[in-house]
Amino acid sequence: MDTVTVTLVNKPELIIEAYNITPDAFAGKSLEEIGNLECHEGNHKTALKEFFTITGKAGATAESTKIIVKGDCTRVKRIGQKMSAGEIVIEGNADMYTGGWMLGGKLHVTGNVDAFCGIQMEGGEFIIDGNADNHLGSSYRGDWRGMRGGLIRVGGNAGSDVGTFMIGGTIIIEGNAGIHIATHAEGGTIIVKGNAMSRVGGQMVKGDVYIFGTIDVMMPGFRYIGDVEKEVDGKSATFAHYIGDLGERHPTRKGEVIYGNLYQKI
Amino acid sequence: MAEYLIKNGHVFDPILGIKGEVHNIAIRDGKFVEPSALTSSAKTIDASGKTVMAGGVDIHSHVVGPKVNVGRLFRPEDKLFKSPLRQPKNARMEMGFSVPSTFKTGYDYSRMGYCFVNEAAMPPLHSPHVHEEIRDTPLIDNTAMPVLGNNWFMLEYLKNGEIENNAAYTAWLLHATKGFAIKVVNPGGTEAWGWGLNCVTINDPVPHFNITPAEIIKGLIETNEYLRLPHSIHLHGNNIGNPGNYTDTIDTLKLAEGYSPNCDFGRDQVIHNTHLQFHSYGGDSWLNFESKAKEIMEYVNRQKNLTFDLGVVTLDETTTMTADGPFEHHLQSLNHLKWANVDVELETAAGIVPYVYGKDVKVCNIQWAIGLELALFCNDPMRSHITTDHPNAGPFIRYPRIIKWLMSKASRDELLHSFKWSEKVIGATNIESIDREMSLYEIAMMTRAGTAKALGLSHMYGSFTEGLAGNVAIYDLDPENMPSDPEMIEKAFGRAAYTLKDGVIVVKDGDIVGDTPKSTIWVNVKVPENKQVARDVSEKFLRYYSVNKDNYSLFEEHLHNPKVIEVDITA
Amino acid sequence: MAKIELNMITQRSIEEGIAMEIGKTSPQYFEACSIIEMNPKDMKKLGILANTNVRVTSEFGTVIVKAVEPRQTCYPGLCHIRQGVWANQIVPPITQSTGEPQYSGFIVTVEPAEHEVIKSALECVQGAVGLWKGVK
Amino acid sequence: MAKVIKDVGCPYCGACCDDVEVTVSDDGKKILEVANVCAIGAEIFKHASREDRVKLPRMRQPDGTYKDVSYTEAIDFTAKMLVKAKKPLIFGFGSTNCEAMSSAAKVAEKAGAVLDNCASICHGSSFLAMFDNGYPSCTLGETKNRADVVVYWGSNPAHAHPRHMSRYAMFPRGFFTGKGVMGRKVITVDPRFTDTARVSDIHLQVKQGHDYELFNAFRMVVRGFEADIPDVVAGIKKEQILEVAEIMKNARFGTIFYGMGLCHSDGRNHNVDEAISLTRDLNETTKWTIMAMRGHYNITGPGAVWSWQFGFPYCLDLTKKNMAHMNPGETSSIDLAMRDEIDAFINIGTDAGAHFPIEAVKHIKKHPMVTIDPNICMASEISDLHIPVGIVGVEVAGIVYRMDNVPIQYRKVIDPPEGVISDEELFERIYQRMCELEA
Repeated sequence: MDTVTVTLVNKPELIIEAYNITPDAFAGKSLEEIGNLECHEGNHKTALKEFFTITGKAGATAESTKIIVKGDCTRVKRIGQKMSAGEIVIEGNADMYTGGWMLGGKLHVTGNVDAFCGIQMEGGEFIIDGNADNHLGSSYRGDWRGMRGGLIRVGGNAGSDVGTFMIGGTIIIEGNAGIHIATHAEGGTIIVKGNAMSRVGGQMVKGDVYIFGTIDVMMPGFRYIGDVEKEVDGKSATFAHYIGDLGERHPTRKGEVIYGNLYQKI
Repeated sequence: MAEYLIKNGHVFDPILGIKGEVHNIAIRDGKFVEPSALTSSAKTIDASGKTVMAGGVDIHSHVVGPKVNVGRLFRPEDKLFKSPLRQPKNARMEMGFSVPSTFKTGYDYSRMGYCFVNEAAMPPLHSPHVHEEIRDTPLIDNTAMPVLGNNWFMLEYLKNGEIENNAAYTAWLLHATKGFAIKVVNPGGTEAWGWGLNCVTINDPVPHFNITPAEIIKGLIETNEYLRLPHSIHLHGNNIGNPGNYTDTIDTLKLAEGYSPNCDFGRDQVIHNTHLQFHSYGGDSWLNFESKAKEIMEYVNRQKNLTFDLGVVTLDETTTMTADGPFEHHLQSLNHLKWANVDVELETAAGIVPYVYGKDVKVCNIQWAIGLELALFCNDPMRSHITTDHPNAGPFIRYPRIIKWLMSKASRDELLHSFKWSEKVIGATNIESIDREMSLYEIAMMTRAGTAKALGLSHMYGSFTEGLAGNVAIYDLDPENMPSDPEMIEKAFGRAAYTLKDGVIVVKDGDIVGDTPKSTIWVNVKVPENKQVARDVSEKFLRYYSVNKDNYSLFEEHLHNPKVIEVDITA
Repeated sequence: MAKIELNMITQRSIEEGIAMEIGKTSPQYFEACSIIEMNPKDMKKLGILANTNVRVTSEFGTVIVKAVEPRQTCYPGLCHIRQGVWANQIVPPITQSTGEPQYSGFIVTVEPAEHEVIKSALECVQGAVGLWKGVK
Repeated sequence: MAKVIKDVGCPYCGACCDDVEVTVSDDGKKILEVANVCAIGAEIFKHASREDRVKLPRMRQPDGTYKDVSYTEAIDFTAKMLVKAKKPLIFGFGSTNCEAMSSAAKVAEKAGAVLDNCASICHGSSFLAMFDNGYPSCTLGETKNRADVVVYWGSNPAHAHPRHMSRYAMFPRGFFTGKGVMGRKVITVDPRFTDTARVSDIHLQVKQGHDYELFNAFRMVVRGFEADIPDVVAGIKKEQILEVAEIMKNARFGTIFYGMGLCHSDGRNHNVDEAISLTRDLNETTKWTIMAMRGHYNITGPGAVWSWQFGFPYCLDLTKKNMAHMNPGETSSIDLAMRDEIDAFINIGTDAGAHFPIEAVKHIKKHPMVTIDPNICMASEISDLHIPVGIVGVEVAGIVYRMDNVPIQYRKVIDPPEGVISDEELFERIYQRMCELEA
């Protein structure tokens, strides 16, 4: 695998939309060509080289391209957007839409990310060592097809609206999560190792949510049906098992109604 | 204004009976003239080896107005990564796929060689909105049809058999809304939807109003012919979209028997049945759902006073929208997607639901086949018009694809056999056994000559007849050397080599290159003074409407570039 | 000194609406909007009578307003400042990624501030952006 | 002779009363009397005739004071600001006509700006909910003619839409509702005992911020799971939930009118979303509709105009110039301000100075700021430039959209002060000036 290192050296006045920092866009290109890839600062259309120094070498394909992003990218949006293969390591923070619409490959952020990261992800692995803000692994506005596949793992906390309209894949949050987890979900798995606030599983049709800590306010639409032993993210524990949201519509399979599952560790 | 001589093109004009022979077309002052009338300053467009037709005329499309706009508003995902980037010569950006922005609507139609679109449904209360959107839809002339099939005035007049009063009211409404024709959607059923109910057959009584859909339809035909309107009633019948509805459709069409057109605009029909595909279903559930296109067309072919448009399902992700409120409610209970509904006081309703016509879904494939079968079974393409009931069965930008399917059995078969359930689809339809391939001449009937005639607008559009608007579409297709690859047909109709609107080149090589003002066409009928109707209107506004009467009628300043068609029935 | 935590909402009222149309620098607007409505039980807890100035502080700011008995009853624990200049001195600009600030449902502390003066609308806004030049 | 102008639309709230009667002086310059109008609307009409109206643009001087300048200078300043900025924000539009919204959109598209309206801090949550769950609604006349049950949830028309109850929802006698208020059940859900609750049949004093759970409880009951709901949800006892659910289920036609109580509290759009879900559920067995109590008389307008022009109702990021992008939370005014993502600001037909959280105002003020408004407001008093314009609905005619998306054609009743131009003309001239600057 060949590695390209992009380092943010000129900070933008506003923000940068760096939708071309992906293995897909870099693959098969020279450093000069990569530097000339388009990016935007507001209505100022420019090239990556205005902000970044670029060193190393890109692979012939996305699969064989690794990108290391250095410098403070707290105000750099859309890194890894739509990436299909290869690898990106962001050493530090990144802004909105990091890993948005990700299809495959591996994306690792050692710091924090802002809102809308990993939205409508379809595949691959997205690791955030720090915190993630709102709408992690959520859907774009209006789309009923949220996250479909892949894995998102957050080392710290997540904001509100984790996995809205999720239909597949897994989100694991080592810390706490904000309100609205798995709202409108029709599949997928969300694991919160810390505490949840309220509105867990509201309007949920299908899917699994695991909460290891507390839930501030339980949705009235969930019914306790018993305790179960489950292995979750490599560890076994006993959980109180709830089904719901009973107030929402539910499909049937072979004559049996399918509900969303909420497991709270006892 | 520039003069043009379009030289050496293969011209298709069903009105003039020109079937691809090489002719020269001349335009001066925005209108067609004899080539001899051109001055020496005329510019020449070389159309040799190309197909030349009059500008396209769309008889039924939902492009402007409140429910279209809800469709835009509530589907941001219809724009995400789906909008084309703005082209350099465009005045404005173009947004959306299934429900495009007004600018994209105008540009896209123009790229396909169309110059006129009839907005399929205008809720009268919302007419200022419709006219605002018309203003912002470039390059295509528009008409808009006020919906009348569930209007409280109409229900009461027709219940009492008061055709004259209903006609006076209709004339008032056309004037108030600057409307064009009488649109009927699920007659009675949409009023019933005010209570969450429906009228499924033409004999189901409308709650409270004591009238049946059959009586409404007959009454509106009589009203229409009494008023001598350019277009016939434009009907979306009861029980749309349900398995087995073809019998209801035939029952509905039979209501036209015994009526003949009464107007000076040259149409032959008294009912235009829109998006007939959605009304041609057999079976009694989605499991044994099948095509009844053949049965429907056996009836339609025998009747001379009917026209229809297809409403071909294009197998896209799209947005359904109709004044058939109960149908959209039914649809959301099937696909569980977001559902918008707008009931309009005293008048109508509307529902909007996104819909994914899946390529691997048997029912959708059968729907696709039915739309094409209707065209292929029809004896007279002048009466059969290409539409997708945009955006209901698919976006209008798929017309070129439909033309490809109609002109090429190979392209139909290729798609048919690629379906996951192709055997089942073949079993439930007739499409595989149909060999017919339509000609460019027939396509010209189905997209301009026939539509203009049915609309009663053949004095303005659809032909190269002298004096008509200088609207021309030149397609990069050589009739003497048609491409072996059907994809080339779709490409040619999708990106016109030239589109001229009122004698101005607005599209060249498939790109927007120019601009010219567009018009709003409406019908003003002079009827005998009717004091009772005037009183009824005042009273209903006072008691039941939520707006005042004098704010309801469109203010003159909100009507843009009007062209009025005057009809005087008092003479 | 007593200090209580309340849940704050900031909404429209007809007095605010009328005053706004008269003008935001008018005495009517000042009267209508520089007040906090709270349950008498909470006033009692705070050890104040109605029509006493109080300091209201959120995570994002602080403002002096006059405590009044609500025209529209708040249950104990809930308080209301009419939407506008004074409310917005303390409204959290937190949007939960929706674009909408937390105008309703944020925790404030309320403490008596009998001797402090309520700023005018202009002072509140111009003061915040360094344009306030004092009373002309 | 004074003359009376009838059928005048009121430029205050989203109820868009169009039956106002205005008596104007002989010369057509002064408003003498106004009838059929609420206390707030009356103020607007009165205001127009006031002597202290600003009649010329005012430019901030280095010493902090304002100096009158010509419209040409003001337009030049604004156009230059837009041309220079990388990400200007044009915000407001609650109080102007659709014609102005359209011409402002043309300016924003040319400038590569962000275009946003007051919904961003008001009913934006409703848009987000509509995106996710739709909007089964109706026009107000439907409620008037059919509704036997009306719910005001987190809305307070007695204060915010003073004639809403009498014109459309609670009191009027319609075609199927001849008994008026006697035939209607009115339910108010609000954490406060509001003046609306006072005139309602039932008041549910929901615990602030817990509407979502209460909607969920109602949905449980509607779906037959009443046994599963707790004894108290969001501060409301189960018996009362069952009682109200029964009324809702048995309604022949119901409308839920909801307001800021849902949009401004925790969960924002999700509260509205669940309200829409409840409405959908009720439509399985009877007829229910839902409607946002939109605030300003034409705040529905920009949502309509920009949807047909761009496909999005608000928070339009037009910076790419070749396509529009929208994502509230990112492209919304408050978030842009707080993240320092914008470098110029135009306040038009609103008062961001008074209605934004002050923290957001501080961020915005780091960059050039222009206020376009007929009156002195908080935004005008902190701007670099204040451009006065005619008052729409009083001095300028045009189309506005009522809260139910019904277009209402507003009339002009008097002339604006001499020399004062309309919003529409102003934006057209800014556009022309930008074209000149870029040529």
